[in-house]
Amino acid sequence: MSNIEMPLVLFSVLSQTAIGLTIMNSGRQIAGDDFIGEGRRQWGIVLAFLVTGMVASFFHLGHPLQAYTALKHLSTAWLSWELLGVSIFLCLALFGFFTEKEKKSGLVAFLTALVGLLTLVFMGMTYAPPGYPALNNALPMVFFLLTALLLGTSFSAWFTPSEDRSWLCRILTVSLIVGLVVYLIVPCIWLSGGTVMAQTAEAWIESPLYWGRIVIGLVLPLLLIWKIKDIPPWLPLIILIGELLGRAAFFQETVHAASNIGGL
Amino acid sequence: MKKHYGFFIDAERCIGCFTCAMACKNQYHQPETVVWRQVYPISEEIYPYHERAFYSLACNHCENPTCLNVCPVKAYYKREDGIVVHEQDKCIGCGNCIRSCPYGAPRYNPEQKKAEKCSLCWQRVDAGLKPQCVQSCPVEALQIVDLATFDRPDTVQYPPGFPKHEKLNPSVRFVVPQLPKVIGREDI
Amino acid sequence: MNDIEAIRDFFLAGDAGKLKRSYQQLSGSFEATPPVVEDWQEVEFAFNRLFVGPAALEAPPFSSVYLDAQGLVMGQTTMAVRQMYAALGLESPWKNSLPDDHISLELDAALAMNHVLKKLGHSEIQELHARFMNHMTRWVPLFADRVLTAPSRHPAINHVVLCLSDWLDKQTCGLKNYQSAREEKV
Amino acid sequence: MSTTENTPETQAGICPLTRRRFMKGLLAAGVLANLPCGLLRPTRTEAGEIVYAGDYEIFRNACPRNCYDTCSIKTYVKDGVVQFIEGATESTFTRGGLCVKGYGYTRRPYSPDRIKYPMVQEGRGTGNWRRVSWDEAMDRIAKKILQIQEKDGNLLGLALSKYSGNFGITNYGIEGMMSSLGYTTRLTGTPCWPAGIDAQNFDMGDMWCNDPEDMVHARYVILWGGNAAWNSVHSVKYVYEAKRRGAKIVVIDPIMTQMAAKADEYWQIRTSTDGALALGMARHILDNKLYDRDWVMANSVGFEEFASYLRENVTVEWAAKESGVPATNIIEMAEEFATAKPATIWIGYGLQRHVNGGAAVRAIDALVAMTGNVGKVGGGARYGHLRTWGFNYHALLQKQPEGAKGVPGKAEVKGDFHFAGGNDAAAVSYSDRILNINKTAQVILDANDPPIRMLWVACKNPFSQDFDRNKMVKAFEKLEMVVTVDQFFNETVNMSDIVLPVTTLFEEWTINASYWHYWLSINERAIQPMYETKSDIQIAATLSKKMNALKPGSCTFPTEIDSKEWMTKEFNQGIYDLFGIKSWEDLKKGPAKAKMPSAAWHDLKFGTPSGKYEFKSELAAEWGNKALPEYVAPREKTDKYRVLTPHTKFGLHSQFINLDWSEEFNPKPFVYVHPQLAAEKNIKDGDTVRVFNSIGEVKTTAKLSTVVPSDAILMYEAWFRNNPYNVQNVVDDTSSDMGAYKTGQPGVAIHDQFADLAKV
Repeated sequence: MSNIEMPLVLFSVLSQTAIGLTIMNSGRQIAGDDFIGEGRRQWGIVLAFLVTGMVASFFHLGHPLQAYTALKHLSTAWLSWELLGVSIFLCLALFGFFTEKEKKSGLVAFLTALVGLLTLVFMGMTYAPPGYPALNNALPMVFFLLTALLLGTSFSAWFTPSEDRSWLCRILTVSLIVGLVVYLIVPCIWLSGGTVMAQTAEAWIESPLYWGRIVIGLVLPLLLIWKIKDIPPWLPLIILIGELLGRAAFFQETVHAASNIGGL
Repeated sequence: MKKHYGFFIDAERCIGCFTCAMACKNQYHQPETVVWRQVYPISEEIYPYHERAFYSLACNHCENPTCLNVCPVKAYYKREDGIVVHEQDKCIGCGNCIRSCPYGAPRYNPEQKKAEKCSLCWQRVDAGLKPQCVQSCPVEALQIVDLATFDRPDTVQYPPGFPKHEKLNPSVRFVVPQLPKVIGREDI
Repeated sequence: MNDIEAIRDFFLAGDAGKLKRSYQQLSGSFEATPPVVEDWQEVEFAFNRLFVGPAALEAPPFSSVYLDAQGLVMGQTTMAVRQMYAALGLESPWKNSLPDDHISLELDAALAMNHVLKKLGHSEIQELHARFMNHMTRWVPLFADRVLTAPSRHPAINHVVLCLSDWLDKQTCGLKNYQSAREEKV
Repeated sequence: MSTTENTPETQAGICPLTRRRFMKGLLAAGVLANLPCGLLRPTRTEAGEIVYAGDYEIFRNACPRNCYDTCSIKTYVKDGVVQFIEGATESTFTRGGLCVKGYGYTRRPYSPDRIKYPMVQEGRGTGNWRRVSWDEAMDRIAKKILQIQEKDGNLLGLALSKYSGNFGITNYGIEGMMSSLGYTTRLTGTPCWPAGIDAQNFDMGDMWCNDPEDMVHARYVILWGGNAAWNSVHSVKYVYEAKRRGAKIVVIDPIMTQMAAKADEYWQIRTSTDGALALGMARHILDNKLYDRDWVMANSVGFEEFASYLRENVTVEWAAKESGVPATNIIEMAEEFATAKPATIWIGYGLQRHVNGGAAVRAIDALVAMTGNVGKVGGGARYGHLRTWGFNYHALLQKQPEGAKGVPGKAEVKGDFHFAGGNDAAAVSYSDRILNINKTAQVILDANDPPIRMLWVACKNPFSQDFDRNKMVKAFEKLEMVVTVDQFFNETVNMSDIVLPVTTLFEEWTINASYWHYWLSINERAIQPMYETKSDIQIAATLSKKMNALKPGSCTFPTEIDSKEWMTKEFNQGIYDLFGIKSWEDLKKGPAKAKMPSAAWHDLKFGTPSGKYEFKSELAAEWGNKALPEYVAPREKTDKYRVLTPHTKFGLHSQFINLDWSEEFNPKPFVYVHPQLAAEKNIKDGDTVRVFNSIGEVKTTAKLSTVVPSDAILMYEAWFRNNPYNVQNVVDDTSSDMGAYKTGQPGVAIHDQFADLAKV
């Protein structure tokens, strides 16, 4: 059992939402999707998620004013890369926000999305430390990609006219099913791993946060989409709540290797 | 060969008395909940008698320290002699090293809002003294050794109950505890 | 008599009589009206449970308990406070037997600093004073909080602690002015 | 030394300012002349800048607790404050280390919870304390003493309860203080080791053990009924060294102790049957003629009688049945032990805390003696010794005031650490009233002529350490005044009328010797006493001053003393010669070791009436025991399960466990239950359980553990500052079989206790 790390929960989920949204945006711009006038608003929402997340992340630090020094260790520390990635992403998003008026800016969106995607990779590496055997692998990256995908697609619906949402619905449905499978299978795999992995699995399975994330973040949205056949504006918020619960479980319920020193 | 300090933990000699852990507190006066050295009982799956065998562990001063690698502000450095030092004035308290180290060596200091860990008493070592934990051990179960020349054949790097992380290559060597022959009571 | 002297003497009082005397010397320049005390013996018992003993103290009157990671006396904070006194050319008459960072000694030092400030307006004293007040503002609120919420809290003692907080607020107001002035200069 | 960059200044929120920066200006302006501060004073000297790194003053201290190891301490002081401590490297016994308890010492003087001033409680247990001056405290105490004298015509109504909280030599000034007041009531004896002391005195004429450092020469080591790995950590290295050199190490104990885990063999014995096991081995050795016939012939008396007893009453099978140890193992060990030369047995204090404990020690002594291992390097029946305690006892030996009355006739005050001397026998017509420390509650309740009106408690926490706590509550109700001298508030202080603050080891001068190893240390005053604390002898002097002011001649204790001078008064030429030092000042350079042969009884001149080892002791018979080391049956069960309450590694009786650092590693107490017993009682790990018997109950958390036998419950004795846990709630004051001869009172059967348990 670790700390719930609320600042990190908010930071990671919200920044991943921003990245997901940007990727969707970029994809659609490249695909020539036509949503003049929505672009700037979309940059604004991306910035809102990102800035809220980044502000939250400061509360995680013992000494937030020295946060900038975290860029110092690019040679080995993924956290430095994560900060660099998020910072560039922020700059590009700001640029996008201020430059995109009437005209679409496909290149900026593409670049931002690319940086965002890389940042997801850096994040995945940062949160896969040896201290947590259950996470010392590609799983964090998978989780983060899923978060970006789920929230990116669902929030995209805000900027998509209802008649154009059917393909979004399809992507989201598939993502939710993939997410559900991943999140249900992962603890089962952990159960057959070492002691600390198994302990992590048990902690997750016993956690209301985990089941909250499954039900609120995955099952409920699936049922709703199946029923409504659309992504109503409030649906992304439900998925967001699910993601936040899931991330809280990620930080709080994952068992640290040191808790089992002396045990097999 | 280059000097590389590490701890030699003779769990066969160790009596789990916690003297080393307390000697560390006596030297550095860490605040409540911050312990640089902890004495971990070995579970009954490994040693069948409850709380009768122990590993006394602090920082393992790994050859490839994950704390150093993941620290975004370069608050860690590894000395020529292998000692991994945490410089607290650089630390911003991000907790990344604490999350990262599988041996639980860095601890969060709630007063300073920074991490800290065993320094292998490098100031004492530089002054020709033993680290305080080593000096305090009443049964000579804990020693500082130079791994470049250490060659006791009966030692292991990863005894059962000690997380195996070959990438980190912790600078510790162990002798595992033996069981006595137990003559149990006939009447119960 | 200066109010702060009364507060200082209150926290050093050894018995009910001395508690009463220093309490009555509070001038009333503070906003709150002092509660009327019927039984000074009761105040004394509460005072001892909070600040003296013999049982574990409910609100130790030493800054180190609040500021040192260790939570005990004669550590880094006590020594730093001792250094501050030394900078003024002062030392505690109970050096190494009563921790230098006892609230009464700190108030005494504050009195000395205020006096010198008034006489000289010496800038270096001003700096020392600012730092000392900064130190006090770091622990006195914690101390006051412990007193006000302690199981043995007493209205009269609460009043003195509130007066102390009041005084410290006023001091730090001046301090803020000084600091902003200093920043401007820089 | 600190590796952190956490400077004191940032910690306190202030920055260092060098004083000379403005001292000159201030002085020139004349401002310092009339500062309004009423407390702080101008510094006396223009001292240099305070240096924060390095530069320690080093003082010599010694751990004064009731412990085998009595570690010699080096104390590092800066700015008049203890910074950290280490063991003295000069001692080959401690080799620069202390123990888990000792390293917590730096917490003691500077805990904000320390008792700081003399205080008076208005109503015991009310928590209504008034701070008083030493003068007022002494006035109340002295007046009470004079009132008792007035009322009873003597001071037998004043009783002293003191034991092992501080074994410093000058701390015997507490007993001295009592003598200087008159004839008083003394709670004497020892709860610790008396049955074994008598046993060894009956057998050999004294308690004397080999130097523990010579254990390395043993070829066979039995640690019997003692857990050295927790209670004498520095001795363990000698056991290891013996093992490395080829010796076999055997531990015999009802509990699978830490020491047992480090042995070659561990024998789980049925509690209180040690005598049977030893006698069974003796019988086999006898039958197979493996005993040392020459040694026995030359150096002992009564061996033939002992042999007949064995032949007629003891068989290996019987011993196996009694002890639970299989006969084949008894035979094997008997043969190995008898043929290994030298072989030694370390007799722990646990095995003699029984109604048959003294008899068991005698049986084990006999085993060592018959194999010719007494008087040999690397051999011996090791129990303890006081051979290095030949001090002057200047603080102890005080004369009663003229005209003082007490119990008519001469009665010798005895005790394990009570050293004879003092009064000229012919001149004495009165004595102290001697009562049993091991029945403190009962004797207070029973004493009526006169009743005990006033109790002085020092170096002791009766509510935590004396037996049958519930009875103690009743006993205290009978007392008119209780004065407790202590460092921390505990239940005894809570039940006192007056508490007096006492110094820690860093704040006083004294001398410390060990009852186990051969080293001697002085204890310097490393720091000034904090607050208004005084050492025990200073308290005695302060009381004497008041007594004499109120009634001249009522107390013979000096009214002014210098504690350093008093320490030096304890030395004599004998001590200097024994330790090979010219003066006590040599000890400032480090501890010294007695220049004694390492083998006890090396000259085979025993202190018994016959001058030989006495298998048959008439003295033992005189004191109500069997003349031969015969087997005595264990105490009948009084409840379902045996309760064992031995020492924890984190504390020494009621001390150390209350310190915050100690709580870091040992936050709360447990009751240890074998999984099988737990299953029967439906108890799971972590459940709260109640251990109860006819005298009381203890509630605490269960830990399931296979180290405990399934017919016993294990709880470690301890005093936690925030937990009412107290094992004395279920330990009664039943006496052990021996102790009265040398320590004045029989011991107490601490481990012959029984209780039931249930899940709460």
